Amino acid sequence: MLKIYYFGRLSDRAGRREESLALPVGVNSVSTLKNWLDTKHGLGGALQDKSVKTMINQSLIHKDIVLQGDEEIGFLPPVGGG
Amino acid sequence: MLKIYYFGRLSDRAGRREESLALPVGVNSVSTLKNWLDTKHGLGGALQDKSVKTMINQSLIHKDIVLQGDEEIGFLPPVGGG
Amino acid sequence: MLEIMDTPFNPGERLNAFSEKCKDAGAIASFIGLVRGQKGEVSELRLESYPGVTEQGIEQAIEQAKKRWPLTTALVIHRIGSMGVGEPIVLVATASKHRRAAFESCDFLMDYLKTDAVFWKHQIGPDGAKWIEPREQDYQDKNRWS
Amino acid sequence: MLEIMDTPFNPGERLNAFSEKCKDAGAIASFIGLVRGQKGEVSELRLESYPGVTEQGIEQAIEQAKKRWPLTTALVIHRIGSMGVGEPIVLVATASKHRRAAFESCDFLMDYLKTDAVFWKHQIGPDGAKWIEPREQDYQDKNRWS
Repeated sequence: MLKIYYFGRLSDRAGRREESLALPVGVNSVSTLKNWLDTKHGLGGALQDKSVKTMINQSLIHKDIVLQGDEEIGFLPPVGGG
Repeated sequence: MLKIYYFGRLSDRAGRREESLALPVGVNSVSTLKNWLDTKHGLGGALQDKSVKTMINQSLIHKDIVLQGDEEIGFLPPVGGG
Repeated sequence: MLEIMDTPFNPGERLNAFSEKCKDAGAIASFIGLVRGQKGEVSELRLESYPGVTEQGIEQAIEQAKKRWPLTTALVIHRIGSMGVGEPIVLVATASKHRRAAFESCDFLMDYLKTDAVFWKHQIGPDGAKWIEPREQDYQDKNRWS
Repeated sequence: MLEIMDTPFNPGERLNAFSEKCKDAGAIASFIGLVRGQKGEVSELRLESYPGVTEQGIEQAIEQAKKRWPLTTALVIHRIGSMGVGEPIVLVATASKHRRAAFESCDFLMDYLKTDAVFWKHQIGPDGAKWIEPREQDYQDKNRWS
């Protein structure tokens, strides 16, 4: 199962903070997963926004990556604390 | 009466932290007072050192000044706290 | 030293405990961030983290600070969860023999926390809720160190 | 706010009290100076002031800081008299809406205190007593602001 986390404003957009799902048919990479989630939750391209970073198993990725189906995936809009 | 304060290392040198005295005969200015105190306490020119500042009635002076005989005089070696 | 907590903390007590541990340092710089906002404008701030990722990032920033300045030690305490106006969000404290090193490393860690630390801020007021992201000034402050 | 005292003070409690008064500031920078010294090398530090003159000078520095940065308020607590190793000598705290202003004004006030504040430091150790004057680095730090 994929474990997906939506942080910050993305959780408002997706209507959830997390979800678990099996790799959908036709989805084999981060880019195809983003498109699939965009359609499923009606995200209006929010995951494609340049400011949104993707983490696979808690590491930032800088290019598209093939998915096995058991990853933890985090979608991170701009961060900031303090 | 003059009220004289010796601060920091000058108090070690003068063997006192303060003293009161009437304007000595022949002393009518800060410069003549410094010479007089130097002789009296054997200060070895400590008051003449460039790093020592003089305050008259709690204000720094930048040139020689005539004394009336009722001033508060402070001799201040380099300061620093914190 | 890092602590991320979802309950209020007492900055003065924490700073005293920190001082106790680094008495040979001499110089302790610190920063306290409070939830800001005129009463009525902001009623609540909610901070979210990515457990694991957030801690790792801050620990790395502390290590960077220790490489860059001669620090005895450094402390970051950061709130998550729900906070009211005036409550402490963050305490950063750095200890060194040198005053400059303490000030600069504290400043550096705050710049990291403002722009790169993995938190999201949700501000709730009478007009609804909004997500707060770093200002341009925060990114500029941070670029001073690169 | 300025306090010069010849008895120990609790920096954390003082900082908490200060924070309480400036909740709308958001950013509080502070600095704590402790009597430094390996045990055995320094046994006591004595600080002397020029009552009246010392206070006036620090008050003026606080006023300068307030003109230069948008501060909500500023606090200086400075010890005089006899102190042991590890005891707090000084606490400076500055509060602002802006993090940069808080850090810089705290730094500025510490530089003033180190080189221009009217104090004399007598350090007593096993080899006797000596008067401590500012280091060249302290004067350089101070010149950053002029």
